[in-house]
Amino acid sequence: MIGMTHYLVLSAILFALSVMGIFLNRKNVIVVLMSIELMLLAVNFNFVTFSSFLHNVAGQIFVFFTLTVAAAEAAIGLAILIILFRNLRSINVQDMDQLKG
Amino acid sequence: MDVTSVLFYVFSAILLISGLRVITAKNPVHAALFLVLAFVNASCLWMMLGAEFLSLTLILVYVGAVMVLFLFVVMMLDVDLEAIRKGFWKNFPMALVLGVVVLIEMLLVVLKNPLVTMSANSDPATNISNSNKLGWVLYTQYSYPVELASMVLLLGLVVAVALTLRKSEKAAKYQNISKQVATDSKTRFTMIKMDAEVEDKGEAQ
Amino acid sequence: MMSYLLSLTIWTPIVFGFITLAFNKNDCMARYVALLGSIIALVFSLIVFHTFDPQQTAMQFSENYAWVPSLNINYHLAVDGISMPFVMLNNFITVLVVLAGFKVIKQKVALYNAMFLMMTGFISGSFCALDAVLFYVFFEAMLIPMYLIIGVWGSTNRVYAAIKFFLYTLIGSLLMLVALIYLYNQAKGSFEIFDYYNLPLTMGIQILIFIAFFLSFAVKVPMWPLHTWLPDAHPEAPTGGSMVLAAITLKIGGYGFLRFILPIVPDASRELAGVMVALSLIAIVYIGLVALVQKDMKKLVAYSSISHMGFVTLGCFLFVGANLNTWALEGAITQMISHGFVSAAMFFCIGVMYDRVHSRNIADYGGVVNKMPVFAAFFMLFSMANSGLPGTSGFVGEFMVIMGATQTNFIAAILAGLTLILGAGYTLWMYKRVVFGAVANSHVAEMSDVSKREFLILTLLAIAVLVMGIYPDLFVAKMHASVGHLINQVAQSKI
Amino acid sequence: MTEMNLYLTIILSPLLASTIVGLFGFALGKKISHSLTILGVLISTIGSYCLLNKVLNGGLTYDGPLYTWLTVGTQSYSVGILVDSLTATMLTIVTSVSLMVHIYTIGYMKGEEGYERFFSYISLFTFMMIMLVMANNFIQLFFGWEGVGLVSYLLIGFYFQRESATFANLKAFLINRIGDLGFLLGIGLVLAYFGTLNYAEVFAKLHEISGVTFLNTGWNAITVICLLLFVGAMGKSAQFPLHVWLPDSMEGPTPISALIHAATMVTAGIFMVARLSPMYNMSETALSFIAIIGAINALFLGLLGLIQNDIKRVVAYSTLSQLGYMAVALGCGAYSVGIFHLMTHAFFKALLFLAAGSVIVAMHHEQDMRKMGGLWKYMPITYLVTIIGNLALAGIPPFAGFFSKDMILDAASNAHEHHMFGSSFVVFCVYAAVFVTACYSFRQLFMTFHGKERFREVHHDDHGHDGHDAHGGHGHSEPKESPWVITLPLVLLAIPSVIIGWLAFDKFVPGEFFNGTIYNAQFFAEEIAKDPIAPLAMIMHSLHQLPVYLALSGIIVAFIAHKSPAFVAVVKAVFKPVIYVMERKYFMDDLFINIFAPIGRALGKILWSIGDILLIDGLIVNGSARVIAIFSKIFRRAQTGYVNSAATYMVLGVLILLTFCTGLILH
Repeated sequence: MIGMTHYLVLSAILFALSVMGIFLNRKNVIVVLMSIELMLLAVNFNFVTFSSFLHNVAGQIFVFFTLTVAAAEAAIGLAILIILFRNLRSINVQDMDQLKG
Repeated sequence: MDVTSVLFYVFSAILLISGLRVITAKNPVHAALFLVLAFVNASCLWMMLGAEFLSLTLILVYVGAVMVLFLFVVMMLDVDLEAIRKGFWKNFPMALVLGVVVLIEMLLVVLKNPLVTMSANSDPATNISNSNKLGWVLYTQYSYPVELASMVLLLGLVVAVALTLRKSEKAAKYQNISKQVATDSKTRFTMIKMDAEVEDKGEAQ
Repeated sequence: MMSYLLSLTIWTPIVFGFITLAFNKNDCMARYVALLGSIIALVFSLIVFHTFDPQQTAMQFSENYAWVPSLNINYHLAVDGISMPFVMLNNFITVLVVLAGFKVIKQKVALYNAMFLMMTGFISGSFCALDAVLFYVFFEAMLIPMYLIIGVWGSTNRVYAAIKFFLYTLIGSLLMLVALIYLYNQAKGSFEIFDYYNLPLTMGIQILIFIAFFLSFAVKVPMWPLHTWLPDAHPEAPTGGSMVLAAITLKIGGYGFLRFILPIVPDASRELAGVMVALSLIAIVYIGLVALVQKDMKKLVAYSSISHMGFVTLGCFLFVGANLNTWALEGAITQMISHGFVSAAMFFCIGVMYDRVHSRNIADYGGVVNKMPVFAAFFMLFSMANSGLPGTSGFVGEFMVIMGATQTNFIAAILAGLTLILGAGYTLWMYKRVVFGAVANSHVAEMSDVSKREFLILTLLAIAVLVMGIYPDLFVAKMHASVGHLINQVAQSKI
Repeated sequence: MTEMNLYLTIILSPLLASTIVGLFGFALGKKISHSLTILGVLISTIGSYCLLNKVLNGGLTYDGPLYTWLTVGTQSYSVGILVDSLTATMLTIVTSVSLMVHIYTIGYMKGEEGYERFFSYISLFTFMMIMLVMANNFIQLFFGWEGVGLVSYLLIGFYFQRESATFANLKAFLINRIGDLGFLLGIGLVLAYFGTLNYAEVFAKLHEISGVTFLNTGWNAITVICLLLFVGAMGKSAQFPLHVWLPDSMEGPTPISALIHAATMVTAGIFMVARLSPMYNMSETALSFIAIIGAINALFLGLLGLIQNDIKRVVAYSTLSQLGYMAVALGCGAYSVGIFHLMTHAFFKALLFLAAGSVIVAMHHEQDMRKMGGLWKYMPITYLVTIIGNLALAGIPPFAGFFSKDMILDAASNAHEHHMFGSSFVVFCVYAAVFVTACYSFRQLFMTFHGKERFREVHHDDHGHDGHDAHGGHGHSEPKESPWVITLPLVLLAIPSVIIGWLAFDKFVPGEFFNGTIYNAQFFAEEIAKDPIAPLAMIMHSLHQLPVYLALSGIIVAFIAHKSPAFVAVVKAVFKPVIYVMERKYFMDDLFINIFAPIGRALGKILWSIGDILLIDGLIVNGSARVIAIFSKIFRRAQTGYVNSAATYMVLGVLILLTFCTGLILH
């Protein structure tokens, strides 16, 4: 029988993968963004799992809002990426050091 | 091992493999496509959990909109792939360690938590569909947050346009609708008087 | 209308400030709109002054509305005999400041006038507020216009001065916020200042609260050794900025001592009165000596302001047993009002000369009287007022505080009395070097006497200075009831 | 209330005139300006005489408030009027001398810049002096006190282009302020001990306070109050060591030297002590102190008059010496005699100053006596009045000065008989000063009016000594007698200089006139009551007494010195070190100018540069800013600006949080 633990372990593995993704692709902003999406997915997974097993609809509502914000975030993030590329001719994270102290 | 278990393991295996490929793919386009695959599998798993509305939304929003956006951007930008892949293996050990540590800790939490070991019990009101339930709650209890969420989306839309719009630059091409509409015959057709051209034979060649 | 009088006084200049901003293309209109706004506000405050009932100890013209109900913050305004004269002084000075900037300020005219009008509103607000949060909001809000005034229209070193001014005052007031929140919790969720008056507090807590309030208000006053922002801010500020800074913003510090420190923590005040008296005396003597050697006129007057404000803090902390001394306390308030007129006048006089020669150095002047006899006469009057000549307002406050001091602490009286010599010394020595003598250089030779506008401002100030010197009871009589009430309040131990 | 109207007229008419002329003088012109102010003072003078008449014959007294100046707590402090015999006397003196000076000024200041301003000032001065005299409380007294100081400041600096004038007026004001500090503290103590500032109320409470000690010092409170108040008087009445401003104040135009620095303002301190005589009577220490200070003034500052060459400075030092006499009279408890001398001195000293001014005008603003001489035939009237003035000053009977001075000598001897502390010194000084006074006053007379006509010698190097270059060209013209506006006041002042002593003797010396106003000390009052003396008898009596012969010998010595330069040379050689000390004015000027003032400035510089700039601003304010900057310099290294380092930190943060959660759950 597939229980709650299975789902939670799955999302944990997914989360760990996406953390690794951020560190592996230090230079590629796009993949970093994708890893973040993956991370969000893992988190949403937890919400849905709990909601389903504990019969509380609030968890799914939360996912609903997370999806909304994630969509908006992706749109804006990519827009920023485009401007960045336009100005720097690169999406190399290493080139973005304007905030260096 | 029943069907649900089999389905669960299949979907989750594909999910994890595609997730792994997302972070290891050489080409960002491939990564994006694997991400799509991951999302589709996740959506299937959610369906199994009984969250039909969200699983469909995930496909519609992520696969249909966000990932397409990603693909567009990836393909539009002229990215030097080799430069981007540099340092991948250098970072690998650290990433592995971090990932494993995160995983172990999370598993510790998940597996040792008494709440988690609770088994699923059946829904007392199964005859109400998931979408129905969500709809009720969303438009009564959470109506203000829903409005707010819509504002966030609108903001995302406007900002994305505002950020990337290049009206001032010469190279950008755009339509001036009012100017197009306001034309009449005079502006469309202008008679120009020219001197007849005479071929200069001496300079031909 | 009477029940909204204080709100009108506070908000008229602020609203007019925004209206003025709308005229940022039309300098002339901006000036006249600002003048109109300041005059209307002055009229309101004069009505307050006139209809104020000096017999009553209770607060008058009260307005109380809920502002943030969940935190029990109220929009609560009212005045008593201690705060009311300052509201009037504030609006009076603003009219003069707007007039003073009429021809002189040529850049960003609308913004300049708007800043002053808004500041006036904020300052009036902090004098009228009886809700601690409302007070704090007004108290902090007035930093912003002043910061901009120094930072935008100041002279060469303006940025340093503006930042120093801002940080100094801000750091002080943050501790006050902590104290207010503590009191809020102690008073079971009330920001009403009067609720704090009857709050029992242990000595240790009282001393901590005292220190928090002290840092906030002592920076404003400013008391030695928290005074060094003032001699930097004044020379950099434009004439109007200096006038407001010296005439009004410093008074908020003194007012804070009277409204917050003394009644809320009376036992700590008694305990630390010796320290406060010592600091005040240091301010009077030490700063007097420092003023003597200044080469920059504005710095000199800035130091003289610190020295004069030393009388205020001295007057606030002269205890006989548990009781404050009436002479000293009323003297402190009188000294604040008087200093408002005199310091504004001194800074305006320096501004008049600066507009002609563009220098604040004493050494660049000499023999001004030959070219500006009318101005020299006014300047003489104000210099004499600054050195505390009887018959001018400068005398009354100092006299009352010294009288109070002789009754309580004779050594303090002697040291405070040294200001008779030092004050006359630095003021008249400057006057001698600047005004007397033969025409010193070609710049002075080109100076022209005061214009009609300047004459009007000088005349108004001169009338204020003389009226207050010859008939101080006009102001002092309004405060007896409130001061007596305050003294009774402070006399009760809260431990 | 016709009397009230009279008082107000006396007070306000000079103020009104002064205000109008001060504000609109430029528009009114010279003629209207001086007419207006003279009219104002004339009204005041007539009023004063009416008042004197009423007081003399009707026994009028008044003590009441005008308006409430200030209320503190429940008590109110009013501006008020006190009218009694002392007020009436002082008023008469002040307004008459002021009137004379007003008229005189028309001639003296003719053609000067700031003519209207000058008239406005002296009218204002008259007002302030009237306020001082008519005050019925200490605050108003202090108002008048500082007010006359202000006008004195303005008038000493009248020639504001001259560095020496602006220096002198600053010095005068500041040194007066030292005195005022004492005065103010004295007022404070009066308030603290008596709870009121009204004279009458204070006097009524005197006996309650008489035994109180001051703080824990064991001193008598009243002594402390009296001494502090007298410190104020020392400043205003130029008593040693606060006298240094008076000689320098001669930088002002001569009319004001006569009015302010001889006849009226400088006597304010004397007036004040006399006014407070009931209080001073309770403190023998204070009286002794006053007498000793007065004696020092009388002799030692008089001595300085012997070596001056500036005609006005001679008179100035004689003023210091005479003020000393007045103080001695006060110190010996003979307040009425002090006031008597104040009055005679006001007339003859104003006369001497104005006569000196007349000479100065004739010499085209030359003040150095070494450049005068032989003027008697050119200026007969001036010469004559100067002789009268000097005879009065020297105390030769039957001139006014004789009576008052002789009574002071008597009072001093009387005090000596009653073993007052320091009285032997006082007696010695006042007797010696008689000789000195006669000597310097006649030296001045001889140098100015007799001998060679030295003004005919050319002194090109001294042109524009005064800033009056316009007159430089007339250096050789014959000196002429001054116009009538100058000589008329001289003559009018000469008359009282001769007769006032005789006339007023009865009123002042037994002191019945001052009953209820001035209370002479017990021992002096008894002495006077024991054998009352008439003026004529006094003259007869004096002929076989020491003082007259001292004065005569002083005149003779001055004559010898005038005739034989060799004698002067011998004296100079013998007393060389003494004369050096005297030329440096006993180093008192150096004390103030070269020691106190630089110490003040140096202290200010040190406190400013070390205290303010280095310690507070440098160390604490900017120091804390610098410490923060140092820390931020270290911490900014963590701020690489790369997204992934931010991500690393974030993940590390998540890890820590997770570990924490894990620990919590595993527990």
